[in-house]
Amino acid sequence: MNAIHHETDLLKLYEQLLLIRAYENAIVNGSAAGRMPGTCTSVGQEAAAVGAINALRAEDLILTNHRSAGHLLARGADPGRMLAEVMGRRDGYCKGRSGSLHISVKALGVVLTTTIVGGELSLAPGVALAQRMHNRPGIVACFFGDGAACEGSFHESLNLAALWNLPVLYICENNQWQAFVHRREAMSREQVTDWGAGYGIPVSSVDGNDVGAVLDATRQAAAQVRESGRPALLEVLTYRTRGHLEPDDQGYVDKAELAAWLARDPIALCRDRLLAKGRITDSEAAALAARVDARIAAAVAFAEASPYPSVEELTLDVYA
Amino acid sequence: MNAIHHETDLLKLYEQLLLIRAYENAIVNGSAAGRMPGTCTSVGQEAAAVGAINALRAEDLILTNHRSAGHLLARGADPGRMLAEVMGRRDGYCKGRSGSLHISVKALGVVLTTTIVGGELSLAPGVALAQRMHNRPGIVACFFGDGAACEGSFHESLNLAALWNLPVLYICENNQWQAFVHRREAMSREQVTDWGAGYGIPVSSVDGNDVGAVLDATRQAAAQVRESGRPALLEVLTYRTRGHLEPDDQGYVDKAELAAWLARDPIALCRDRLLAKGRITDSEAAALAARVDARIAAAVAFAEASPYPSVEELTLDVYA
Amino acid sequence: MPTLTLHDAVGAALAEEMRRDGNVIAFGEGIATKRHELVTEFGALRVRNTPLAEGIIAGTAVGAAAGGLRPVADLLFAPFLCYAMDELVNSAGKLRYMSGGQFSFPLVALAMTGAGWGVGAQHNHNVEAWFVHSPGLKVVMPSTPADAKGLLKAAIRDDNPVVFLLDIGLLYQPGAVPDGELLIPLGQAHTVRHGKDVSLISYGKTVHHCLKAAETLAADGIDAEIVDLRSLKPLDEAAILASARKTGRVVIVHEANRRCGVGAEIAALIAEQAFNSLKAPIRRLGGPDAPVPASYPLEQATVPQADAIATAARALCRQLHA
Amino acid sequence: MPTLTLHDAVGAALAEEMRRDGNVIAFGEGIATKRHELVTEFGALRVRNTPLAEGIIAGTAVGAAAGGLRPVADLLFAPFLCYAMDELVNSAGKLRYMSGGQFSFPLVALAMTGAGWGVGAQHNHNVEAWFVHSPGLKVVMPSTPADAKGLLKAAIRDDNPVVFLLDIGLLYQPGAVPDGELLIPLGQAHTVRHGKDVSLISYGKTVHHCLKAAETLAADGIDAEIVDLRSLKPLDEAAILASARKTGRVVIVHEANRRCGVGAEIAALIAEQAFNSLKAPIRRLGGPDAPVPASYPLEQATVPQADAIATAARALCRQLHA
Ligand SMILES: Cc1ncc(C[n+]2csc(CCOP(=O)(O)OP(=O)(O)O)c2C)c(N)n1
Ligand SMILES: Cc1ncc(C[n+]2csc(CCOP(=O)(O)OP(=O)(O)O)c2C)c(N)n1
Ligand SMILES: [Mg+2]
Ligand SMILES: [Mg+2]
Repeated sequence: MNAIHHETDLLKLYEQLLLIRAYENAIVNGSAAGRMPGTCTSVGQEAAAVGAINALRAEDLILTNHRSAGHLLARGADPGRMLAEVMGRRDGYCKGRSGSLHISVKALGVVLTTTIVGGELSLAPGVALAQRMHNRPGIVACFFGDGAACEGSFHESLNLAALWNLPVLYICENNQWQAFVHRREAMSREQVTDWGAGYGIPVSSVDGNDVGAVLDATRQAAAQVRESGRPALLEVLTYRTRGHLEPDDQGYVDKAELAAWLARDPIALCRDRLLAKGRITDSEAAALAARVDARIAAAVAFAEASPYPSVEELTLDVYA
Repeated sequence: MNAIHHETDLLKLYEQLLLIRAYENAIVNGSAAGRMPGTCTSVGQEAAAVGAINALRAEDLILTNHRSAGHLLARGADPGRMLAEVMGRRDGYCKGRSGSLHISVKALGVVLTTTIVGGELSLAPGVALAQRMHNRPGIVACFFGDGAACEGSFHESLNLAALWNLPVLYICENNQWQAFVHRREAMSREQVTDWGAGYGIPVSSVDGNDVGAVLDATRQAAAQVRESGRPALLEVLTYRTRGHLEPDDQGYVDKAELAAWLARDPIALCRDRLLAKGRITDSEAAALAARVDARIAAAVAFAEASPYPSVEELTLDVYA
Repeated sequence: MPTLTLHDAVGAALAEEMRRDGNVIAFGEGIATKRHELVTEFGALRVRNTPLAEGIIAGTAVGAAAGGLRPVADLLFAPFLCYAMDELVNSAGKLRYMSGGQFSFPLVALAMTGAGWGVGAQHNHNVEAWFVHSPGLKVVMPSTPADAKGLLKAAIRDDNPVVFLLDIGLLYQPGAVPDGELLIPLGQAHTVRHGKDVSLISYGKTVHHCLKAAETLAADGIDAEIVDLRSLKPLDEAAILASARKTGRVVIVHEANRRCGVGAEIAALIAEQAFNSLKAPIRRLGGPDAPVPASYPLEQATVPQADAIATAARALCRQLHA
Repeated sequence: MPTLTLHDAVGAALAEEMRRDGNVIAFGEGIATKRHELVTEFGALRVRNTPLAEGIIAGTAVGAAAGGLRPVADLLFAPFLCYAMDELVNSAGKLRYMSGGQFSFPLVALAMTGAGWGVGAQHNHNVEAWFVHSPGLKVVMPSTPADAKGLLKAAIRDDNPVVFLLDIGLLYQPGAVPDGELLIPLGQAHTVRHGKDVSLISYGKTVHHCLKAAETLAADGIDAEIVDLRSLKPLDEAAILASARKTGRVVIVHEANRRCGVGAEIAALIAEQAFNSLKAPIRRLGGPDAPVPASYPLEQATVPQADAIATAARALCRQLHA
């Protein structure tokens, strides 16, 4: 695991990893019990989200997709309002209209979340163009999957951002799956960086299950974007250890591959490091987990108490 | 100029170059006189078409686009039926419904011509898939421009063809222009091969104004596709020396750039070589040009004599 | 009669047609995973997963169809058809005509549509009218597993490109499907209930809402006729006009946005060709001009329900007696 | 009053709005070349050529609009909008609503449409109805240079995404354009001729065919009213219904495919809300359900001409006297 820069506390990252896992588990359990809709969980990919988001600045803007819980929580979104959104309730970040798949929180700089896979890639250059023309300092971090990288928008977006010198940090979370299709059945190359190299921009990849490594790699790529005003591509190699969308029995998943990645669970890796470094004890870890669980339990309660929007809201906000 | 293989007669290629130029000039003049619609001529790009098409076999299939006169004529299409099509007449290859922009001649293996730039790239893998599943020997040559290479379909097509091992020879005619936009204003890289290299397929480029070089390069790329059953990309570097679509005053074109390319006119280059090698005399060249001109004059007469389709044909052939 | 879900009826149609004709192939984002039994029977070349790229999936279907195959391309959810519009509309729909009839495009583009899953407007957008408006395409949307099977088999055999829409709200509802060869010609509506007072014209899940409404109406002494269009293109104009002329009162019901929806076309047809038989205004019930929200109660509220249909029909019949 | 072509009226609107508001930018495949005077005045950052890629052009407009700019994206010809459907429909049209109102998308997507150039169905396909059917978008199609200028200025100032269609057959026809600030609100039809016997409802080039038809009709003693819709969304329902109620006879005319076209929506509206005023069936004249051929006489035959309009109107008026 790479060096964590002193200003960021690994313990803080660990807590975020735990929070995301607890949040996703609440949905797994809630949906299994029929109390919530299923979602595309980020279980197994927590380090990718936490490492990348923590490398960004408050002024930076984030575009994400259907598998966004990690990005939102790491950015400081309230799990209660997120769960309310998942459940289609009035207190959701999008008034219950988004559901889990397109949660945006403009106040946190999480803008234009889309579940059209590849849509985030189409929108990112324009967001960056507005940043630049308004002389605003933040860069634009665009999170997308290996699946999105197969859409034509990947090519169009990278070409335009490179051509127009737009400050977009493309962060591809390559989790080896595109819904029910393995990356190998969809990509002519092993990695998205193989394609990205053609655009004349800095490309790099990183072990996505090592939160410190992701943090460092993202910092470095973000610094390149900030300094050059040009795009960069970072590929975060990780694995979707639960199914595509809850519930999913993963009957189609190669058991050995799954086992290999489960053995490198990002949360376990981080905890082991904290324990090894003496930054936390077993009992402190347990207490932290309990605190996180309590926070999520409160969030669930908040969301469940939130009412459904009224039918009059059906046609509000369609037009500005 | 590269070596011409003995089985192909440079003189034959030269006659095709002349035929294409004469055909395009007939349209330039006819449209200036208001007797024909304007078209996207291939003036300046004749060697690219003639070299590539002559490297293909009769069993191969060709997909092309709006700037297709060279491909069609080199493949043996009748200029009279082509001109009838340009003029929207009944004897056109497509019964006058296509006009100049989407002339297909299935009997010659020129299939699914489309003027949606990038459309040819979307269609090529499927045509190749059918070839393979039916165990037909021909490969699929897909002609497209540098502009088409900017569409997302470029990425999607190359990825799929590489992934599924489809016998597609992608031939990019990079003529430095995308309608009224220079290649430099549209592409983050100098060449389409810079992008193509990312797909794990053979890529190459060639001087597109040297008909012999194009012939050789296409033969080599086609042989790779034939032997491997996998795609390859060949970029043919050339220049559109007339405007995008007749009439076009080219007021937006850099004069020095245009002059430099005009100085390397593919027809003059070929003629000079024939003269230097003693394969033709000045008077033979003049006689050949006169024969070609007469053939085009007859084609114009044929097309002008062809009636317009009747209005009853408006709704024929919509459904099979 | 065996009972199948619509999802399984689609699987049965695919299997039967693939067995019958070696040119039928199927591909899409996950079809080889989700219908793995087809891979087992027909092999990994005829049933394939694809990259996540609807444009090239549809384009490959178009190219393959022109080359003599009969592809079925699964494009998942209707809003994703946005990425395949060029291939479906500009290529599949136009290149036959524009080439003077040189090519044909026997392909089926499958997509799920409609409410029932609560996942919001980027998965739920009923765009069938776009394809009805586009020349050269056929459009089908069945309301029962049996129709799905019979229509899909006919669509696969059809020499034209067919956009075949599966109402996600009906996908896992079981229904009786006759044994043996079942072929339902495209372009034939099905009068699922005969009646004399009012015509309810619909397709997809709202056919079932019409059936429920008809029961309520019957209790009020109103005898509703229900026409299930099944094919939206070709549209069975004769069946629509016959019913409108018979009852003189028409309620058109679908889930898609009313504005420029298929219901507009039907109302316009009737207002032009059965005008003299009309005894009351033509009513359209459809979705609002708003994206479909994820929130379950709001999503349900976008779909015309039996109550609203019965109310509309009753109002037309009152108008008669006034 | 100065005389401008529609093309130049668009240029004037762009220049005025760019002068007024530094957030207005324009980009597309060749706009900086073809409207180079805008580059000269506003600089190469505000007026840009783009790569040949409609998806990213439209997507960049959507992203930029959310970021506070007011982009005008030139997408050239309507069929190329197929490559921008996701960005326009799924993003621009839906993400405001789906985000609970967090974003707005003040952008204009320009495209040319219609007959007049003889280049076939991949350049000429009138798809305005697709966008009317899609929530969250506005749709405008002017019939004169003055309307083009006033509507485009209003569209640029509108906080919603507007699909702005230019009828290519009108693009180089000159027309009077008032000096000074000209703003025409979206959603207001223009009754270009007042009459009492029959309503001709139209937009784009066929408005001019209606005007010609009205002259013939006047000679026959038939007094036609002509409503030029100008905005297809929002649709001026009040103006449509008022005219239908006034004359009781309606001919709807447009160039797009009749099937599920905007004319269907108007007919359906009238059949529902002005039924009791109708004295005759509602007639729709529109393009055939076929791709538009390149051949000039065939292309012209796809467009409803003045003769056909007058014939249809006459038939409705005869029906009255019968
Ligand atoms: C355009 C489009 N096609 C298909 C889908 C259905 N879908 C949702 S998520 C998904 C997989 C996306 O894969 P990837 O981009 O790798 O992201 P991941 O889910 O692995 O995080 C698919 C196919 C969609 N939402 N949008
Ligand atoms: C999808 C699409 N966008 C735009 C156009 C308009 N258009 C026709 S040809 C052309 C330029 C094409 O450039 P390129 O692919 O390099 O081919 P070239 O014309 O240079 O041969 C453009 C923009 C089109 N026909 N299709
Ligand atoms: Mg993935
Ligand atoms: Mg070019």
